[in-house]
Amino acid sequence: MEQFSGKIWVLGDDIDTDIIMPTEYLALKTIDDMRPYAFSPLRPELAGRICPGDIIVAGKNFGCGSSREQAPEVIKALGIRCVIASSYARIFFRNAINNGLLLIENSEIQKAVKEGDEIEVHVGEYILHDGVKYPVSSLPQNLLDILDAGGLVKAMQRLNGIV
Amino acid sequence: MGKVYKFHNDVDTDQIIASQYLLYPTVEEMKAHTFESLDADFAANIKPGDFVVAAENFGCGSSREQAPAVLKALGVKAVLAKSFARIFYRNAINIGLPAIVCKDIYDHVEQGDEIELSMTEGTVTAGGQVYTCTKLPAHLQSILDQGGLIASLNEL
Amino acid sequence: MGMTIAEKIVALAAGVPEAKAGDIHTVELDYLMSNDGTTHLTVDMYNSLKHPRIADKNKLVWIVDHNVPCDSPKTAASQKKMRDFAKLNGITFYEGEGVCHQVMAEKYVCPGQLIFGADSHTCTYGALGAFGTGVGCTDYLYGMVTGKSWVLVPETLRFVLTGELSHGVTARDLILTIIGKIGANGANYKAMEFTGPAMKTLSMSDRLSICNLCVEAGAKTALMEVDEITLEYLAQHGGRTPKACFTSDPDAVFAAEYEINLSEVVPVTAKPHFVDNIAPVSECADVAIDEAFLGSCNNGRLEDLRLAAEIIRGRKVAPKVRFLVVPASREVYNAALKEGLLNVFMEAGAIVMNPNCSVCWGSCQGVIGEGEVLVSTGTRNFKGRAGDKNSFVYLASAATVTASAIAGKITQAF
Amino acid sequence: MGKTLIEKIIARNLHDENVKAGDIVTVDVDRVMIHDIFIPFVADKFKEMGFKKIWDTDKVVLIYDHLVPASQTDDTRHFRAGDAFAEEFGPIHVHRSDGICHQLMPELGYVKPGDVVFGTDSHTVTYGCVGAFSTGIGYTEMAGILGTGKLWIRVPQTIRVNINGKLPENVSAKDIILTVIGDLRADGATYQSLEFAGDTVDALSVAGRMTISNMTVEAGAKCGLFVPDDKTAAYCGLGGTLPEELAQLRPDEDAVYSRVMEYRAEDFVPVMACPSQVDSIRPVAELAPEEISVDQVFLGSCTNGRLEDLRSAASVLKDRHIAPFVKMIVTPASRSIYEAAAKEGILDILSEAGAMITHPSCGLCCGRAGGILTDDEVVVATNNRNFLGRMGTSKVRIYLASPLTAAVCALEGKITVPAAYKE
Repeated sequence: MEQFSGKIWVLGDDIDTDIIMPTEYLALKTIDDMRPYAFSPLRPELAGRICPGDIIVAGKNFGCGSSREQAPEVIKALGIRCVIASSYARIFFRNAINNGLLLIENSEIQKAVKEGDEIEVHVGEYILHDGVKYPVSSLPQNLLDILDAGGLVKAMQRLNGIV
Repeated sequence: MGKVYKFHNDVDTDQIIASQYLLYPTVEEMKAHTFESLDADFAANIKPGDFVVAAENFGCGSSREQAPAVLKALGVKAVLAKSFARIFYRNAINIGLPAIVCKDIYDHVEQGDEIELSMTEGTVTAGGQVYTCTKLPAHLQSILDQGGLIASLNEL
Repeated sequence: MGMTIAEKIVALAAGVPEAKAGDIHTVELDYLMSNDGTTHLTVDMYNSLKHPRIADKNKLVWIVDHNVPCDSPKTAASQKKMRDFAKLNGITFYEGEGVCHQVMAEKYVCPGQLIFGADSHTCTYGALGAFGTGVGCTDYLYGMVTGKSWVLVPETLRFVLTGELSHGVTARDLILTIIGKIGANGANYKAMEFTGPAMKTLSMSDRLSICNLCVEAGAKTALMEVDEITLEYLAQHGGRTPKACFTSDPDAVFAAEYEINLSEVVPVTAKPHFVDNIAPVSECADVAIDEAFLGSCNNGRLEDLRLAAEIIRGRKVAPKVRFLVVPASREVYNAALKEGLLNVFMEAGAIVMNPNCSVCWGSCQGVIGEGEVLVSTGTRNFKGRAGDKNSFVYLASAATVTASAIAGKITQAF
Repeated sequence: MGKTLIEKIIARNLHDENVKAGDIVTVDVDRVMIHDIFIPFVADKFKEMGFKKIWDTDKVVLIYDHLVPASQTDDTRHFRAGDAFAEEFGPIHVHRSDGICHQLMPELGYVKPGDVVFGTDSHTVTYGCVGAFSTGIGYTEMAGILGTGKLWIRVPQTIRVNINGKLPENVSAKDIILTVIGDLRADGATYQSLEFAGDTVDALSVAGRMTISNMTVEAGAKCGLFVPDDKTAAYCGLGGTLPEELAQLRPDEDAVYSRVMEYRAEDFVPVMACPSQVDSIRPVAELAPEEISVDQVFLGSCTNGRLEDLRSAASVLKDRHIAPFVKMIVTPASRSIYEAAAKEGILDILSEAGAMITHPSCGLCCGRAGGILTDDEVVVATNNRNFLGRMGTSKVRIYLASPLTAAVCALEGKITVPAAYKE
C-alpha cells in the first residue's frame, strides 16, 4: 500500500465550505486565482504557508455546507496530500473523491497531534504519529474504482473511449 | 524635473479612478487603481515629482474628490492641461494638488519627456523651451498658500 | 445693471444687493447633501481637524444610495463610518430611500436656495429654481464646519425653449441634443438657464431630467424659473415654501443665448464613450445590446416608468437581455407599485430593483462585463462607467431604452 | 421488511422492490438543476469528459440566481458561458432572472413527487418538500450525469422526526427545523435521510415544508422528505387529490429507522441559530435580555423568501416603521412571489415600513452582494447559513431566525421575542 509522510495543519470541528472557499471568490476564473483565499475567514495566513505534501488534520463534519467543488479542488491545488478528519460532510466527501483528493477518517489522532508535527500515513492501514499507530479503514470499492481511474473525469473519458 | 504622462481630451473622473474603488476605506487603498482603464501600469510606474499632461476638459464628470486625491497620493507634482472641468479643478486646489492651465505644453511634449515646472514663475520648461502657464486666481492661490482648505479650517 | 437668476441667488446667499459673473462671494449655504460616494473620506477629514464642529446639523442631509444594498465588506465599512457619524451627530440620514438628488427634490430643495452636494449631479435642483452645485469632500467639509463657502459667480448660457416635443420624444432627448450641440465642456464654469414658452409643456420630471444632465456639458449649475408647475410640486411634496422666486432681469447679461425649437428634436443617443457624442437613435439601430437600464436621478421617476410600462405592457424583454428597472426613490417605488407598473415590468421579464444608483454608478447592482453593450437612461457613458473597462454604454431616453430591451438591439420606440 | 420513504422512492426509480438502506445503486435521473456560479465549470468538465450530447435536454434546468444582478464585472461571464452551453447542447430550460433555483424547481413544476433530482447546490434537498429525492452534488458529477443520465448513490438510512400537536402562534416551520438541527447537531444526520411526519407536519403548507427540507442539509442530511399528500398534488399541478400511483410513496408501518425523534408542537418556541454555527440554537427569549442591537435584517432566500414568509413579516410591520438606522432587506424568492406580493399589497406594507425590496435572487444569503456587512455588525437573517464570513467579514455576527422574529427585530432594532406582537 501507498505510504507517505508530511507536516500537519490542525483545524477544528465543522470546517465549512465557506471557510474553505468563501463565496466572494467563487466566481474567479480559475482555482489558482482562488487559492490565496482558501481558509481566509478562519485563518487568512494559512493558504500562504501550506506547502505541497502537507496534511490537514481536522475534527468532525469537515466540509459541511455548500456543494461547491472548489472546496476540495482548492485544497488539492494548495498541495495538501490528504485530509484526516473524524468525519466528513457527504457532498464534500463525494467531490473530493471525484477530484482525486484523498480523505482519511480517524477520530483519535486529533487528541494527540499538534500543528507542525510530522505524521506517516499508510493508506488503508494506519497513521503513525509519535510511535503510536492509528488504524484507518479502506474505502468502498466503487469509490476506489473512481480513485483508480484518476477521478471522475478520467473515468468518464474512459467511458467515452478517449483515453 | 519629472516625467510626462500624457492623456487626451475629456479625461473623465471614471478613468482617473473608477467607481468600484471609491468606497475603499482610504485613498491609499485606492491609488493602485489610478488610470487603470487607460494605462494599467500608471500607478506602478509613476514616481513622485512626475507630471500628468492632458488636453481639454481634464477631470470632467463626477465630483469625486478621490480623483485628484489619488494623483496626489501617487506623488504627481502637478496636472498641466489645456483646460479643466470645474469640480476637478476646485477639488485639486482644495487638497493642494496644483492643477495648472497651460495651453501650449500639450502639443510640444511626448509621453516620457522630462519637464520642469516653476510655480513661482508660472512656467514649464521642456526640451529647452519655456512655456507660460495661466496664473491661479488670487482666491485660489491664497487657498494653496495656506496649504489647502483643511489647513485654512484649522486656522479658524 | 440687470441680474441673471444665478446672480440673484448668489447675491441673496451672500447677503449683498448685487452679484455679477466673475465675482467671488462668500455665501451662506442652505443645504449640504452628501452620499456614500465620498462621505467616509469627509468623516476622516473631519476627525483630523483641530477643532471639529458642525455649523448647523439641520443643513446636512446624508444619503446612502450608491451601493445599496451593500456589495462588499470594504464598502460596508465605509458606509458604517458614515452611518455611525450621522447617528452620533444627529445628522439627517437616509439609506435605501432612493437616489440622493431625487430624495432632495422630493423632500428638501426650495426655490432660491443655494445648495452644495458632494455629487456632480447636484445641478438637478435647478428644476426647482435652486442653485445646486457639485463639490468635492474638502469643499463639503468646509461648508459643514462653517456653514459657508466661496462661489465664483458663473456666467449664464440661456436656452429659450419654443415649440413642443413630438410624440415619443422626451426631455432626455432634448438635453442630450443640447449637450451634443455645445459639447462636453460647452458650459464649463457656467450656469445653464432654461426659459421660454415651451417651459409650460415640461413637467417637473422633465425639468429634473434636463437640469440633471447639465453637468455633462460642464455646467456649474442649471436654473429654471419658478412657475405653477414648480409651486404645485412643492405643495404636493410637504407643502414647502420658496425662499425666493427669481427670474432673470430683461437687461441681464448672458454669455450666449440659444433658441431651441422642441418640435425639431428627435430621439437621440449618446454613443460611447462621451456624453456629447450624440447621434439620432435611427443611426444606431441594429447595435445589439446585452443590458438595458431604466433608472437613475436622470430618468427613474414615475413618469419615466409610466412611459416604459406603456411600451412594454403585454410584451417580453428579449431572451438574453437583462432589463434593469430601478425606481429613483421609495416614493416613486411605492407609487409605481400602487399603479401596478412594477408588475408590468416583472411580467415582461425585467429585473426590478430597490431604489439605488445601480449601474449608472457602475460598481454593483447590474454591472456589465467585458465587451458587453448597455443602453441606459443613466447619466454617463464614460469608458468603463458601467462595469468592465472594455464595455460600451449608449445613453438614451426611457422610451428608447425600453424599446431596445424588447428588441434586443437599439431601437426607436415610436 | 417495511420500507422508509427514501427506500420507496429509490425502489420506484429502479423498479426493484428489494432496495434497502446501505445498498449502492445507480439511479436514473429525472431532472437536474445547475446554477450560474457553477455552469462554466460544468460545461468545461462535460467537454473534457468527451461527451458530445446531453442525455435528455428536457431534463436539464439552468438557473441564474446567485449572480443576479451582477455585482462584479466578471459575473456576466457566467451568463455568457451558460447561454453558450445551452446553445451548443440544448435546448435546455434556462431561467435568467426568475428567482432562486430551489424555489423555481418545485414552483415551475420541474420536480414531482417520487422524482430523483440532483443539483449543483447543497440546498437541492429542498425538493423533499414534495416527496422527491433530491440532493446536492459537485460540478464534476453533474457533468457526468449530463452525459449518462445516471448517478450512483448509497441508499441512506432514515431518521424519523415525528411532530404532533398545534404550534404556538409565534412559531413557524423555521423554528421547527432550527430546533431539530440544534438537537441533531451539524453532522447528526450525515449520509441519512430525514423523514418528517405527524399531524403538525400534515397541517403545514408546502411552503412551510420547503423551509424544513431546505435546511436538512445543515444537519448533514442527504435529503429531507415529506410524504406527498393532496396539498403536494395541488402545488405540483397534479390536481386536487394525489394520483393513485404516487400514493404508494409513503413509508411502511414497519419501516426500520436509525433513530426516531418525537416532538410536541406545543413545546416549540421561537429560536435563533447564533453565530457562527447553524446548530448553535438558543430560544429568542433567552437572547432578548442580552439587548443585542441589530444593524440589519434580511428576509429572503430559498429558506424563507416565499409569500407566506413575506405575509408573516407584513403582519407585524403594517402601519409601523423599522427602527432608525436599521436596514431591512427583503428579497422575494421568485418572480411570481414578487408579483403575488405586489398584488396582495404586501410589498406596499414592507416598503412603507422602510424595507428595501430587491429583485428575486439569492441576494445576501450567498454573500456576494445584497447587503454585505462589516466588523461588529449584527444581522438577523431568515436564510439557512450563518457561517463565519458568510455575509462580509469574519466579525459580522449572523443570527438565523424565522420571518416573524426577523421582522420584530427590525422594528425594535434589537433581538426581540415575537410574542410581544401577538394579538
